[in-house]
Amino acid sequence: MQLWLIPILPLAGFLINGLFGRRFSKGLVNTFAIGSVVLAFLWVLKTLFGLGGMNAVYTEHYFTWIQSGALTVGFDFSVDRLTAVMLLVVTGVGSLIHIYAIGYMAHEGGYYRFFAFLNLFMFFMLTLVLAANYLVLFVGWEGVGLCSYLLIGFYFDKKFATDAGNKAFIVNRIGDFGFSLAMFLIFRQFGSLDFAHVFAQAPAAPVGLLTLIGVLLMFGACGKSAQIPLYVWLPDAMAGPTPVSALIHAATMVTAGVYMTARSWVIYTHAPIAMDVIAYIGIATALVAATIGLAQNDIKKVFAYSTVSQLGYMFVGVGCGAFSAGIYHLMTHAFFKALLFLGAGAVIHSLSGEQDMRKMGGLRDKIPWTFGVMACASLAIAGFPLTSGAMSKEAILLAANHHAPWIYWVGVFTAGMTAFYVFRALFMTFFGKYRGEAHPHESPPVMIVPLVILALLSLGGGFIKVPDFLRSVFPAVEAPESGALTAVAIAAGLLGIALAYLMYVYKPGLPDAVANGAKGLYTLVYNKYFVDEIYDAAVVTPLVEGSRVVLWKGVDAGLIDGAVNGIGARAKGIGQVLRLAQSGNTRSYATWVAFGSVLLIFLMAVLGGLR
Amino acid sequence: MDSFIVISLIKIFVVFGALMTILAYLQWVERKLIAHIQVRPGPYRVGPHGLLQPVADVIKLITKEDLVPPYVNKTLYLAAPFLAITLALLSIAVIPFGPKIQVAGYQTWMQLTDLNFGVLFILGVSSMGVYGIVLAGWSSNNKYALLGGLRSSAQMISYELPLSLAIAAPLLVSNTLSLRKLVDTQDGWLWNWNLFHGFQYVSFIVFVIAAFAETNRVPFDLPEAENELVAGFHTEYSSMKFASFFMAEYANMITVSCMAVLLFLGGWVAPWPAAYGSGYVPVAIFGVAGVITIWRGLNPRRSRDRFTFPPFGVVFLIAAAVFLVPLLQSALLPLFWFCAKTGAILFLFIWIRGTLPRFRYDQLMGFAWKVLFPVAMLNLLATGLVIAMSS
Amino acid sequence: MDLILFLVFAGLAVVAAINVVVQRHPISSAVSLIAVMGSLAVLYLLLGAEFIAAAQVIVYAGAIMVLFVFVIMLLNAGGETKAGRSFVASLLGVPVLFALLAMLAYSTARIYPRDPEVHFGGFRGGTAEAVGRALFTTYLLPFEITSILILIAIVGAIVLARKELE
Amino acid sequence: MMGHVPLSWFLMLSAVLFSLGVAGFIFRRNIITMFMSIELILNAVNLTFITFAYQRQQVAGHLFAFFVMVVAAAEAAVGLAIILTVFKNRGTLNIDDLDSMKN
Repeated sequence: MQLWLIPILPLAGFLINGLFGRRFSKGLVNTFAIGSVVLAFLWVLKTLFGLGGMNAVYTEHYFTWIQSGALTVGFDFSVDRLTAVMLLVVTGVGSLIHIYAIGYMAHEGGYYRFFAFLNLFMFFMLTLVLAANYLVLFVGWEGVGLCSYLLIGFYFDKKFATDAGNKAFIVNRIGDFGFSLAMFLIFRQFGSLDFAHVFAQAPAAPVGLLTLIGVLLMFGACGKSAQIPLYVWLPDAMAGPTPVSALIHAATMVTAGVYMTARSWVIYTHAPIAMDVIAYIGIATALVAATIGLAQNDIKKVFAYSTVSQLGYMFVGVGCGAFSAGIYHLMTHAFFKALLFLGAGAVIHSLSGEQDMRKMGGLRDKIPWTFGVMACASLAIAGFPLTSGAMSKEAILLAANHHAPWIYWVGVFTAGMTAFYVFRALFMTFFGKYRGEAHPHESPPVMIVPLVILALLSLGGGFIKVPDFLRSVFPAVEAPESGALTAVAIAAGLLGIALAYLMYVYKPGLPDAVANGAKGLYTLVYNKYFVDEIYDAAVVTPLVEGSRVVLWKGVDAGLIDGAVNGIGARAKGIGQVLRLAQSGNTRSYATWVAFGSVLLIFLMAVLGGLR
Repeated sequence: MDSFIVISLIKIFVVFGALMTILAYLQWVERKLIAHIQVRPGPYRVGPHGLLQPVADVIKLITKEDLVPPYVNKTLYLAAPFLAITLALLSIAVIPFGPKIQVAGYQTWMQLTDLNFGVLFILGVSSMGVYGIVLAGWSSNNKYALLGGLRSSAQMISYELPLSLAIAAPLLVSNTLSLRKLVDTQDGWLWNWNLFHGFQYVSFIVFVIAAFAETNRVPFDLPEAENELVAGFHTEYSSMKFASFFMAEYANMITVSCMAVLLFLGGWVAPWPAAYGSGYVPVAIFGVAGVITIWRGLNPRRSRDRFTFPPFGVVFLIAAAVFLVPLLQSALLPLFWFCAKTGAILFLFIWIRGTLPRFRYDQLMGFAWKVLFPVAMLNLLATGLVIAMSS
Repeated sequence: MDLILFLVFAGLAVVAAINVVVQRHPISSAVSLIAVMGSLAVLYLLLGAEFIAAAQVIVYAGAIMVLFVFVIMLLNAGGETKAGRSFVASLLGVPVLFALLAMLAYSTARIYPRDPEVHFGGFRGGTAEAVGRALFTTYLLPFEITSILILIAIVGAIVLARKELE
Repeated sequence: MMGHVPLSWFLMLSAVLFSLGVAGFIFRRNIITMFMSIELILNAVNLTFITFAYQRQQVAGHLFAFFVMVVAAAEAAVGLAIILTVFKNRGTLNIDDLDSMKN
């Protein structure tokens, strides 16, 4: 079926734009960048239709990549229904965001560079999704990390952007360390890294080992999908251009961790403790990130924490055994969160770069289209009935209730907070009086059209019943439908919306009063629980100081330098003697060489070395 | 064994004599041709149509004062022209002019000696050819000569690479290093020639261009660019020593022309098999030429044509008749085709000299390294690929 | 016949090699060295190494030595002045050389108490085909590495030659 | 067997050329001449390779000679470039003047 064509198309776009884009006109850059992604999308559609039901895993082997001892890794791609969902989300949302970026990036420098990186990202993301073994997946995994780094630091002349890029890269490395360890263990236990092979043998493996593998994989997923304790990079990653935030840091790359854990479901179902770890991490992240999101003033930061929180939701789904619900939420989240970011991007674009919500307001009439789509997305994320977000969240919460009721209640609470801060952002941006100085203007159609498409998907995307579609992939979860529980979740969302309306539209003075009233709590939340500072004090500073004092002053300067200097001093001493032989005259050296060879031949010939 | 030596000696004398005559008359042909390109008569005084001009030139050169400047490095100064002419004539030794023939009961090849690595031999000898010029330039102790020598050594090293690469491609096609077998593989029809084999015309073009540079011919005659370097490396030479360089240049021209014919144009093989009447082509040519000449002699435009044209007409007709003698046909027909093809290439040399201006030095080197070398390299690669695929 | 050839060209090689060493001016040495190489090429032919003989002429005499001559002409530095300063070289040089020659001769004599005879045509494995076959099968890796070596040499030569005087 | 050459004569010739090369290297002061002496040494070695190839009736010796040639070519390119640079910087080709390593 030529699966390789799917990732190769964006790669071709990357190569063409990356190598020659500097000389191309913007139109030509667009043609290659967007054309390659749209073609990939179309090819995905054709492939999936060609494959029909996809009840079995369809695999293509291209070449043997690594063969070393017992390790044989082929460069293989495979497609099943899970992959199909991911492929559609990645290429579909990716295409829309690419189109949107034409308008958004129109006035930016490094136009071709941006699209080249974006295409490269698509290549790695598709490789990740299509991979038929852990190592190829890891290639995509690292590749998307690289592209994320490059695109966060896209404005490389700004220090905070490059710092944010470095932070994302380093934090991800910590997670990748766990992933690598998990791969070593998998190879050690199963002798292969192929999904099919590993999952076939996983049920027979010792539970302790599976738990360890699962936790380590989850550690990797924590890095990529911004879960506690490694979520700190994602909010900073908003330093990149907004389409990047939408594509990489909301819709696709950060969901790679969810995809990977869902892909490894066989391991997790046989390691209940690892599953619990996922669920606990997920719900904790959802809650913590949501609380931080309450107090953010940067519109992109709000959505960044919202992303972290929603990713937590997905992990709750996976951790509660409702893998399909997690993927379901992954898809709907891709729609509405991409839309939120793109809408935010449109707002920022219309305000010529302003990101602080305190300097917005009243934009409802000035940019009505943007407001409309943002409202759709907000409704979806807040869980308004019948929107996509409501359906997927409901599926997760039902599974959570089945697994452990307290997770459900925390989830509901979080859902309320989500609704609150999202509508807080909406109200602060679009309602009230305009508080900034820029002159807002509506975005060009090339940006609006993708937004409208995404808005429709946000509202109606829930009717794409992913859990039904994935029934053949994952084990069924027998979470009973419960009208009461659904109602509670929806009520929480509505309550959050109402509260936001009360505080930011009806009585605008109220938030300050609340902040003053609970000053300590507010400061704590506003400063993101001082997590960055804690990491700094707990990890970074000891590491730096330890390196300075112990490794540098002690080991390096004392031990190694001492030894080296000692050897040097001895050599110098010997050299003082030997230098008498060095006349500096080349010909005398030559004579010595000749003398030496005579001696050697003499030894060989006369003393019997020869036959 | 004895007969081998005798036959070889006879062949050496025949080839040497013929070659020297051709060298002398090639000069006449060149002067005439260039004159006609430039719409002037050229040598006309000595003999009919200047036909005795080469003889006069030889006499002049021999009788001139043999000058050895006092400031030269004498040994090398004397050795250089000797080296040049020796190396130029050496490669003729392995060039076959025709197939095996039978003379008075003895069978022999129309070739002085055959080496089964003949192509390598010619490459080696031609790579040594540069020394004559370089040493002449250096030993003259003259800055123009030195510059000419330097230029020529750089130029010849540079162009030797594309030349060798261009030679290698048809060798791959023919799968031999022996010049005889090379011709055998091109037997039959026109399209069996290596020139028409796939895209070998690229090699041919590269070969011809590089050959022009190797022989220091226009447009690559930088070593003797007279308006910059007086006369280049042979500024300080006169008399027979000068003539040696002169002859060496023409001998080299003939060698590379022969190489081009052997490598690309099927050597002594006729363009189509004798069964289809290729054997009568020389008869026709000489016959028609003879008839026309006689007719023009009988109806002269200029009064002297009445005396000069008819003898030539008779000579042509006799030549036509000779080609009809069956006994001689086996030897003469291949020789005719070989000479005709070589003559065509030599004509190309002269034609281009009359047409093109000279390169600038940096253009010359840039062309060798940036155009010719990559083209030759890619061509060789492609040829190798094609042959590897098809075998 | 073989003996005559050997004697002529070995003699030529030795004489030319002596000339390489004793000539004052480098260009005379270079010309003599070319003569050595040419004679050796004939001896290679005698030993059945026709490809190597051709390569010897084309590569050694036709390319490397042209480079030498070229550089000598370019620098035009003139002959060598007489100013021996190396104490060791002048003191040890001649005895060491004779010792070297003696040792080599002694070893050769010891290894070959009964000489095998060399005659032209005694070894026919040195054709271009045989050499090429060995080169592209058994010795492919060294061959490829050689190409890298050449590349490095080209780059090195260009870098060195371009270096401007500070 | 008249007219045939003993194998050891080739080796003797090689030894003579080798020693002459060493002599050139030791006694000459011009860098270029010293360099040419090295080429002479390499040629001598090549002769032994070819001779042994004849003796053992194996083509391997020829390949060694071939590789020696390639290395010599590379060496000549780099070496002559170095000589050019040295001459540009020092204005001399006399090896005895190039003793900055001393002291």
